Amino acid sequence: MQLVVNTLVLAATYALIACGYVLVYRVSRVLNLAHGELMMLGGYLLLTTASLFAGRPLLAVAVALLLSLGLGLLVYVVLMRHFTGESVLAAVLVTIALGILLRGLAILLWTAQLQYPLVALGWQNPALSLGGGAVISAAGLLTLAAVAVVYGGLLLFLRYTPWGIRMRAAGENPLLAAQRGVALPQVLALAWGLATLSGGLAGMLLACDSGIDGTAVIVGLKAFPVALVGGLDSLSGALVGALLVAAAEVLAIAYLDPLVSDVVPFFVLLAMLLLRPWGLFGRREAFERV
Amino acid sequence: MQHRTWHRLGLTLAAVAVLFAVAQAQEPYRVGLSAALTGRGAETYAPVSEAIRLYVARLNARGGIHGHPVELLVEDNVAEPSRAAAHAKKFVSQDGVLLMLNASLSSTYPPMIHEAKRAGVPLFFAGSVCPREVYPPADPLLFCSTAFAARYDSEFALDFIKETAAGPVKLALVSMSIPISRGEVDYAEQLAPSRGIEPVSNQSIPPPTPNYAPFAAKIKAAGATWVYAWAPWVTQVKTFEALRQLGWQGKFLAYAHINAEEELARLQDEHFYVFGANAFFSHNLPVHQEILQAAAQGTMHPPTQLAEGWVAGMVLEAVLAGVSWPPTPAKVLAAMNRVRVDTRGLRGGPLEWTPTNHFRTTHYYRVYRWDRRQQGAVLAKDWTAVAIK
Amino acid sequence: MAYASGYFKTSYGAELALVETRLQWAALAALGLGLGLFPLLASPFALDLANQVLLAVIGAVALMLLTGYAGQISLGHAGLLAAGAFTTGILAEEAGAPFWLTVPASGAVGAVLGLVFGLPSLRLKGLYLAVSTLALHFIVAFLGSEYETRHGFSTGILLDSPRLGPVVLDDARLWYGLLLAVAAAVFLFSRNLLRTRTGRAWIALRDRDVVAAALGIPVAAAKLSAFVVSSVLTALAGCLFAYYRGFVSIEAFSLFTTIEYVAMLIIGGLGSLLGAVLGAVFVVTFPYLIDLAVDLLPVPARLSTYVFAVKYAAFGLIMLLFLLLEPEGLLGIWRRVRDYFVLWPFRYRPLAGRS
Amino acid sequence: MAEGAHLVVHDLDLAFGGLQVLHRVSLEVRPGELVALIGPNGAGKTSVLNCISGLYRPSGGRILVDEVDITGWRADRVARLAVARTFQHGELFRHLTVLDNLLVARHRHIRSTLLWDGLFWGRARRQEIVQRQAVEAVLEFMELERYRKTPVAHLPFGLQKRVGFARALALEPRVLLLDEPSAGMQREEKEDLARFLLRIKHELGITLLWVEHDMQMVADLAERLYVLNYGENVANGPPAQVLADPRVVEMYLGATMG
Repeated sequence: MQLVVNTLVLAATYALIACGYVLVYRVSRVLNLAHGELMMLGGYLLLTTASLFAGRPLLAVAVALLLSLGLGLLVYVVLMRHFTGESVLAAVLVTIALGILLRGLAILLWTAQLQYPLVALGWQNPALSLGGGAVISAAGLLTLAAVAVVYGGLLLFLRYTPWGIRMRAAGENPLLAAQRGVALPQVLALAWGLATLSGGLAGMLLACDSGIDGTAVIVGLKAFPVALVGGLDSLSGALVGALLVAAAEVLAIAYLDPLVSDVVPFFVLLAMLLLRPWGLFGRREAFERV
Repeated sequence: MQHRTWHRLGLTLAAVAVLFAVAQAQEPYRVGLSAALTGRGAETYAPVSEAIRLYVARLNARGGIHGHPVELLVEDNVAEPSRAAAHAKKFVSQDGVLLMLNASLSSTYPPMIHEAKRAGVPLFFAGSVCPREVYPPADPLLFCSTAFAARYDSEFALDFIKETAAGPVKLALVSMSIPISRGEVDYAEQLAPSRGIEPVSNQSIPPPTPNYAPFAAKIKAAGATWVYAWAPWVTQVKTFEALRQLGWQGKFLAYAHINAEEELARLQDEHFYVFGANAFFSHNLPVHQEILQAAAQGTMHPPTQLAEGWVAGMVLEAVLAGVSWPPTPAKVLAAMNRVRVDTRGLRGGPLEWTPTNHFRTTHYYRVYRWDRRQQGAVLAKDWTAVAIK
Repeated sequence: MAYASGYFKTSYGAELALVETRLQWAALAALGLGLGLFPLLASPFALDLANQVLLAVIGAVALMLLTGYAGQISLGHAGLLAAGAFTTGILAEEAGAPFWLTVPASGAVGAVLGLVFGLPSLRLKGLYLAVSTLALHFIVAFLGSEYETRHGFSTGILLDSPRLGPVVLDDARLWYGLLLAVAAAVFLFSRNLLRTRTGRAWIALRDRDVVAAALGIPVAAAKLSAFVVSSVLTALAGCLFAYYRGFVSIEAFSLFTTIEYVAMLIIGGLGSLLGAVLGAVFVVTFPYLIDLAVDLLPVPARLSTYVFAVKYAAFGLIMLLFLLLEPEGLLGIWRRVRDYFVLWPFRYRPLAGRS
Repeated sequence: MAEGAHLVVHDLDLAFGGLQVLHRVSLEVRPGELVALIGPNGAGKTSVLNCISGLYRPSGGRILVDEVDITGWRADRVARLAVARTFQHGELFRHLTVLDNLLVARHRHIRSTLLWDGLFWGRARRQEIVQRQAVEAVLEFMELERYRKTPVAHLPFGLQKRVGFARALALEPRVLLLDEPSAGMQREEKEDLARFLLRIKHELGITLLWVEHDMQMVADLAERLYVLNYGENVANGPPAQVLADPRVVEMYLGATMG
């Protein structure tokens, strides 16, 4: 039972992070390797707003979320905008460089110490009993809820709102979408904003659960295979991928050696990729036309 | 280029030249420090480096040593061996340092040791884990003042657990999956039966892991009554918190890293013990006041984390005080082989190096825990001397 | 070729020459002289930096063959470097193996790993392939860490300086000579591969693998050969790295190392060997250049802690600016400078014939 | 150069995920013959070529080259049996020069190992000279000498298609499959193309299977025609007879009307 809870919480964390990779990749085919850093900044932003709005934790969270969204928009407007239509590799390298810059800035602004936004917010992270001896941390439960809200919201948004439909269109065929009057820059900006928002949220939850420091970046990078298992362009795929990788990891810790828990997800991934090279839910590229 | 720009450039160059000339005239004792100030491990090593810098600044303000200032060259190796190697090369061949200091991850040791040996310049591990080579019989060039003492730490920890626990102990061990941490914890696992302690679980946790619950669940399932962790702080404390979340009621002994004092106050758990060699600031010794004053000059690190680097600074001063002008690396080495530093209460006793022992002749441990009634850290065990042979 | 006007070829053999004009010979001689004199004039620090650059050149050229020419993205580069270094370390530690044995052994291990981890490339493309090579990285890291821990090398395996006959390679100048020779040989070998059957097959499958197959190129074999060649050269670089630094430690080969190498390719200019060299020079020396630049600024001691964070951030910032302002990479700058001198006093060159 | 081979396609079926693209398509090209394959858009002409050259795996039927059953062979193996093809959109290696594009197609003729290639010594070097000579002959044949060192991307479209043609010839094929070589060409370029087709047929004797849209060219040059519609054989025979066939007339009229 505890095993299931642990898997679900880990999967939720991965899914929340992976969602950002998928959002950006879908519309621009760019793999955002600064996503881990943007996620970490979410945690740090919460740390700052928590001390800024001491005593009003909800306001602090709201402001941190807004700042995250703004950060994503800013990244697009200032940087990524210049790389639409350029080689994807160059755009990916830009995100790497951005990541290095952000890591340096984070040390400059917040030092390399392990810090705890939860303390600043004045909240606790109690364990809640689920019966059957299983418990879940409040932050874990919140992560699960956040996944439900973010994924549910995104699916509805993409399906029913005009902006969501534009975003899907841009992802499927940017040229055609542009011809039909979809303003690509705005759609891309929105994608970056939403990706950073969800990543920032993941960073905040992570920071509440176990504090925030530079290693958050590597957690962000670990979620990248998750997005791949599901297929980089599918949100529901990211959910399933997260479950699969988390289950592999938790089972490896429980029944094999914890040492291999870093490696096992990759074996799952390799096996899966060899069976379905385009990811679990990714669209299979049409037959190559010559 | 504009005329004015040239003008300004000329002025800058002149200023640099003047500074250079002044520096030449004062003839400093020059030492080089390669530290992980950014990147992995920065949370541990940046405060150490900062404390050494603050100490040296105070030392120079007091007039330096034998009328000469101490010049501390600091380089950031980002915990990368290649950078550390390049810095070491620069220190010994270009800057002509008398002594090199290392405050970084263990991966930066081999390249620095390599350069130190080639140039015959002593290498002083300050704040980074002591390599085995400083224990007796010591390598002629390697020295260490850091509080950690591999092997001795685990021996002391197991003894402490044995005497604190009333009955039989089921012990879980926790390390981070980096060689240095795993090696120590594996040693503790082998050692435990000889202390009548039953090791029930040995978890080696990858450094970046988003969720410690799966590891904690395994420890809890193994029925551990005690946990001993010897790992970077993150791994120790996150495992502990995950265990408490799962409702585990046992006791936890962790190594007291530089941020242990703040962390005890945050956790407020009476059964979370930390052991180490540095005195907490709650004792408010005169030397602690000194550190607080130095920190007030401006630093981005909490002052309670500066003790480890401060000890290194004291050792550095004591060593250089034994070197007459003009200094050479050989003279420094000779001074290091017979140094005895009064740590003024920061450690349990003096720190002494001998020609065969570059660690310390006697090592002192203290164990702290949080006390709810006093709302502060209290001693679970006062200074315990361990002879290093 | 456009720079060889006025020289007439009289045989196909002459067409195949790499160096064509007297000017090119002169430039090459000057370069050789410069590289030859460098160790006599440079400070030990600069010499060490040069050796680091040469090691990076070998690794970057190897990755360029795979990614820049055969079009296979790899994130396992640090893993392969580590594999070469560990083969060397383990053989030297366990069996006291000499230099002439560890070098081919590292190459062989590289070949096997290249073959095994090239296999997914037969089914996977692009980012999906990147992940399968990422698995290589983690597996090698896991094995290396296991070996270090099990055998008590908690800070890494120390290696003695290698012997080449009566010569002990423990001097930075000797190393400079050796590394320069190896880097030049690797460069030339790669250059030759690229102008013959093997290289043409790689480029063809990078540009359009379906068409390459229709022209009689066995795609699977060509892909695997790219993986094997690149991996062998990378593992050799890892072996040399281990000897040069005198130690092997898994912590020296992080994912960041891989990212640095990928950055070398892109900053230098994808699809060009010269780009790989320029990129290696840039990425290796850049942090030290920032150090130099920042050290020239007067910084109050109180703020000195911040300086290191600023340096770290500056690396990212300058890389960003560079990518924003010079998308063609260093190669683009190099071409522009070269064209400026070739065409001087005219400003523009005719459109066609850029080689 | 070798004589043309005998190409037989028998009852070819091709399906993609439930969609039947080809249904029992049969055709035959005798050695040295120039046969055209025509039909409206989406009739499956290119799919037939893709099946023969091994890019698609047919779901039924057989393909024979000089009695050798090549059904389901990988593309490179088919090419090594001296079956070459051109592509509708050229599909050249844009960053390479014309010369290098042609050299790629010499792959099957080069006997050299990777190691010697890297050393560029002995056989590798001699082989390069031999290949260079062979390619030079093709360049001369296709009148491309003056562009030999021009990167393909810098050439106008018509010339690019001619380079594609030359690249297929550089393979020294016995069967050459041409996928709409005249598409996008100017009148003069088409006349050049017609000349090359006839020279290949008469001077080299290569078997040619030619997918074409330009009915005028087909009527003038092809010896026989096959007509496909909706992935099935509709008619075949000499041009005059086939183009007068009421079914074919209706098909084309219908297609242009619709």
